[in-house]
Amino acid sequence: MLVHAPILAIAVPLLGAFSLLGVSYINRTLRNVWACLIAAFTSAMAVAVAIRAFTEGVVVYTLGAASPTESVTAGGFPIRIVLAVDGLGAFMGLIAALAGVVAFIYCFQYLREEEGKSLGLSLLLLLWAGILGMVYTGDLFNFFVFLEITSIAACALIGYRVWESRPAEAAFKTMAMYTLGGLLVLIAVGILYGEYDALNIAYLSKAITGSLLDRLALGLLLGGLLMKAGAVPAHMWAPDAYGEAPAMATIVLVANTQAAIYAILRVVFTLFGGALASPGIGWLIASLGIATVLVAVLMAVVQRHLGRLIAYGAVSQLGYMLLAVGVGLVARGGFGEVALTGGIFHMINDAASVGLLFLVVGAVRRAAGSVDLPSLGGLGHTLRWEAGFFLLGALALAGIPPLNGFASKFLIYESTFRASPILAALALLASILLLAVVVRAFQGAFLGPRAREASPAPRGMLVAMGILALVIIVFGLFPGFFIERIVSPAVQAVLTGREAYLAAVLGG
Amino acid sequence: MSALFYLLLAIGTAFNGLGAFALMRFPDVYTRIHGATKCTTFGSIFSILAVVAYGFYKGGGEGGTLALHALLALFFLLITNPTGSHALARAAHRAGVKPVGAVVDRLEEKK
Amino acid sequence: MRKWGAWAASAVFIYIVYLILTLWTGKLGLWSPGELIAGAVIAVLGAIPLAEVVWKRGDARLLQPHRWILFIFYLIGPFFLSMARANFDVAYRVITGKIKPGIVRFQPHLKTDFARTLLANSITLTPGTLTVDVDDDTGEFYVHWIYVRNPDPRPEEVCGPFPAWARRIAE
Amino acid sequence: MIAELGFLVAAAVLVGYVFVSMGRLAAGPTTPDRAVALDTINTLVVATMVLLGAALGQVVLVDVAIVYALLSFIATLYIARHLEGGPL
Amino acid sequence: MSVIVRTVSRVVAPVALAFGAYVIMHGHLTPGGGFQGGAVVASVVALLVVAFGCERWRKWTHVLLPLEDVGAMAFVILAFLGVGATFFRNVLAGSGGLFGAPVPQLGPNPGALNTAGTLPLMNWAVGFKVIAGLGAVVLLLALFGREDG
Amino acid sequence: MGNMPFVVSMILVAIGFLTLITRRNLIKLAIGISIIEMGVNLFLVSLGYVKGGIAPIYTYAPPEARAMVFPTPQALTLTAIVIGLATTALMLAFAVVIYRHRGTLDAGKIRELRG
Amino acid sequence: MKRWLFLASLLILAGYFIAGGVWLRPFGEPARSEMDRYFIEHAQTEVAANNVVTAIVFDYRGYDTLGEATVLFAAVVGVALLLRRARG
Amino acid sequence: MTALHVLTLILVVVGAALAFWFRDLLAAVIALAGSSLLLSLEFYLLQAPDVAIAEAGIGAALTVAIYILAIRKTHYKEEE
Repeated sequence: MLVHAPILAIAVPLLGAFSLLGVSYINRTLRNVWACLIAAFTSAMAVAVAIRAFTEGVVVYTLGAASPTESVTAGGFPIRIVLAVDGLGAFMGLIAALAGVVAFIYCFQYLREEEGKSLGLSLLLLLWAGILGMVYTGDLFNFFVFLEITSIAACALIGYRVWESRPAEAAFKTMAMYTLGGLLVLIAVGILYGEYDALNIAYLSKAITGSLLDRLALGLLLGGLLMKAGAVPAHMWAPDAYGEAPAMATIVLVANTQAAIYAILRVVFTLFGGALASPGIGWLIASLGIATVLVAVLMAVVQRHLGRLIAYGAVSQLGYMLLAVGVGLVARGGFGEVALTGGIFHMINDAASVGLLFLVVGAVRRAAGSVDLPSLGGLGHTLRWEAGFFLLGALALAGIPPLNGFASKFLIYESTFRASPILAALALLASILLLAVVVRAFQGAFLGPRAREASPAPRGMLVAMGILALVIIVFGLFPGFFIERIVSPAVQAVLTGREAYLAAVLGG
Repeated sequence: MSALFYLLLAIGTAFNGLGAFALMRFPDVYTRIHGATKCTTFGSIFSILAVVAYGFYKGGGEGGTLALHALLALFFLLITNPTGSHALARAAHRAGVKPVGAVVDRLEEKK
Repeated sequence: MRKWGAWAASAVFIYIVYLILTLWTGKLGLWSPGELIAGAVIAVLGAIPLAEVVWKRGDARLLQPHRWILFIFYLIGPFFLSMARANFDVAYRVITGKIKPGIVRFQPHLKTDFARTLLANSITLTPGTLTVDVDDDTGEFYVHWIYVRNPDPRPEEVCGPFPAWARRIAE
Repeated sequence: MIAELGFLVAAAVLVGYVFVSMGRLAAGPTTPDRAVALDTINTLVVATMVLLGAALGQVVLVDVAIVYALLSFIATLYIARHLEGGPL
Repeated sequence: MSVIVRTVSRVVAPVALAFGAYVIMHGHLTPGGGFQGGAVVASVVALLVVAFGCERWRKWTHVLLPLEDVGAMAFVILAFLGVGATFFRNVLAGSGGLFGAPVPQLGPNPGALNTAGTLPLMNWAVGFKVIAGLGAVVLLLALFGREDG
Repeated sequence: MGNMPFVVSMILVAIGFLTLITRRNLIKLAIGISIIEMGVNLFLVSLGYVKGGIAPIYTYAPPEARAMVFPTPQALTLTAIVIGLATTALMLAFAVVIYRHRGTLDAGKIRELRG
Repeated sequence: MKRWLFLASLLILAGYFIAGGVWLRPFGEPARSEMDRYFIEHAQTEVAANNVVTAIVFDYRGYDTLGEATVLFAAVVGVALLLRRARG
Repeated sequence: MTALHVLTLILVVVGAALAFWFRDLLAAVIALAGSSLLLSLEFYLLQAPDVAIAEAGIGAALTVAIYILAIRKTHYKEEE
């Protein structure tokens, strides 16, 4: 059973998504139970894969071969699709599992039956499976396919609230950007295939020589993935999508964006790690990251829509991660390692804090019927828990010391300062500005006189928010423990794990 | 035997070309449909018949399959082409395209 | 009962098409047993959704074999000849540009769908004429005539013997 | 075999005719004109495909032509249906 | 559409269905397979919609969506068959049973239907899925917004 | 001839990008994405072509054939085509829903979300 | 102004793409072919399928096909969600 | 053979350019269908019959169908 854990973590949610509609025709309670079972099983499998990857090294699973480890044929080249999970992939799997479980707990009471709950659950499972497939795969074309699964499932979820106009518009915009990004990735895959007649990441990584075409492919891959992640020149879709998607989808969308960052890491450090991972690309990514941070924070100042405000906050956090990746690439080892530690640790912190904020926004939308800041106010009188969670998430987002955001952001600032003090100063400034923005949002929405009636969120939604709050607090209190246990293997997999990855997939 | 193929092919390409040029020469939609449908269908019949003859000449399962499948394609062309043209002509008339220089238009009178 | 008949007819039709497609697949016989079984299954299943479309009341007369022989004879003989004539006619019109178009109406007195379809498609493929519309109730044909000789023609003037053939084959 | 070269040449000529039809598709003053051009291109391409199936010596290629002959009809019907107007 | 189009559709629809089924059935021998044949058969749905109007087929949406689920699930379950060795292992190839025969001769050959293991079954699963899915898309788009004009 | 198919596929991609940038109708944007997908599909398939090769199918293959074209790009292209269709269908559904709410398809007029 | 900037960037992008097309190896002469030769040689013995493409689609790269089916499923579910809800 | 390739590829580009150029959405869809059809022919020439059938079935019939259904549900002309 555990041998098959990587594929079961992907195939079981797919099977669940396919069967969910059929089960929902029979009985709704049965469907809920079935969905819970699938979700629990999937996250258990993700955790199992993570444990194996952290303890035994790279987990390899060959699809369709006589045995899972038989990844290469007699000639020494892989022909079948290989799942290869190293520390980084396992870490991303954990983030996806966290996001998925929280989203599931949340959505059972958030979605309404008459709005198409079965379809929404099904799409959520598909999105989840897509993210897991993206981070576990060791095959470039397969990566593209799962990228498209996440694109389509995410866009369908963003357009979930069809009785309004703006979700559909946001979804259309997102769809266009995602599809373009996916097509750029596909062109890059085609170029690499045409040059080396292979699709396996490890085999390609060994074969890549750094020719002109390889540079072209690297540029296309980075362009497509940055489009998918929502970095600055292509960030227009992200606030709309985050702001208009239903809350439980948003947290998985955040995980999806981080999967794009994961892919950038994979491409830069593993696929092109041998030939083309030059500091120039690192500076490019870092400058894009700082631009994303600044633009997003400046845009967040003027927002009057709570969801979009938080969405811009989420985009700025993405910028921090890109900054860390860039700095890590500028100096491989030394302070680069610190930067990567901060960046990768920031991924899970970001998923927790931004996710918590979005869940609160969803609860507010459900309770008050609107998320326009001028029309809100005084919600703290009735929504006590939500107010507390919002404050917690906001402080974590801004990086206030006892919370988890501080630990990772501090690492990023420190390393960035050593690379370029100006960048570090800009990042710090943006962080302070962000703090002001979220505190103003908190004050506008939850404090002050009571503007309208609101009913508190049901218990299931509170439990989901509570899990994330717990993650924020625990990670903030014991950052060293988690960095050592789960972040450090991922960082090592990025920085020095390329040889181990190639050896595990290609044998010898 | 080759002479037969060449003859059929020559007739087929000639009429297909006639259809394409009729498409360019005629003044309005209906006359273009006339030219295009009649000539391309007739030309395609001959072109495909050349292939059918070739298939039967080759013989065996391979040639037989070639001939049969080509005949099937021909059959589809024969029943779908005029129908599609009819649908287009009817649609054009309903969309308000008048026949150029028509001496009589009974369908217009009917409405 | 009629429902079952429609289903059976559709199934047989699908089966025949499938068998034509897979001719010469067997080693000794024309079809291998696998193909026969697979075709049967496909025909039985595929006929379920299509039965109500394929079969209409009064189609049974199309199953008489002499109509098929007539149809093939018609295809090879008069139809093919007038098609050839049609093409030279188009060539003549393309070169000289001599046209006097118009849409005329005539009443061929055909009742069944298949007869009307056969006539319409024949008209479209033969000299100087193109079916534009068919009146569902009265069965009147509206034909675009590339060189109108008579604004109110009899059927024979427009399309020669085709209505008689259509009646013989499909009515 | 010599006949195969003949098929190839005929196919090339037919593709040349597609150019002429494409001119009508580009120029056609009304949308029905363009639809007629598309219909003509469909027929020409089906004929080309059958010819090429014989010329390239692979029987299985002819299936593509059958699919095309079937499905171009549906596209034409949709275009005609849209031009007619009225509810579907 | 006119009576002519409807009559021709009555002839073309079963032929296209048979041809699509042929393409799916012979996916491992001739060009085609589940997707291509499924697309051909889904075009039959499109043909019926355009020729006979979509109101008549409204009840099919309730059939097509579950059918798609069934096709997708069948595909995953066929993939799960190989989980004794690995996921997607072609366990039926060379087993001698259904579709388990070897190729009659290596190199060019006329092809035998009874080969290729799970491939024909997977073709059918994907074919069902594509038929149902694309047919449902066309029907849903055609039916959208019909109540109020 | 040279590598004309590659150049042509890239020209198709460029035409699609041009459509995306200069046109504002939502359905036209979907058409632009379709054009890009066509270009990418052509690129993939032409990558696998081998001079003088026959189609990678053994059924009734000519026995004197020397080589077969590469099958992998064709398999990849099949996947890409179906993904393209799914994308197109979903985008058009979004366009229809947007039109339902806004009464227009002009992206310039419905950019209330710009920001 | 913005439009011209867009067009200029597009021209650069198009030049980039087309240059990529030109730089690529000559059409029809792949440089390396281990994987595809393996597929062509082993499809008949390992999978017992005559059509190598289908053998790849459903056996060697069956997992991709699962993903593709999932994409289609997601699209159909999305369309059903959008169009069904907006109607009611 | 080479001439066929060149002709078909030029036609594909012409069709795509027309699909870009036409303001009338239906005309653009017709041009896209023509381009897709010729692309299918090019796949056929590149010895990829599987892809050609898929492109024929999906590009010629189903894409046109869903585009036209979407156009029916929205405006006919592209707005300036």
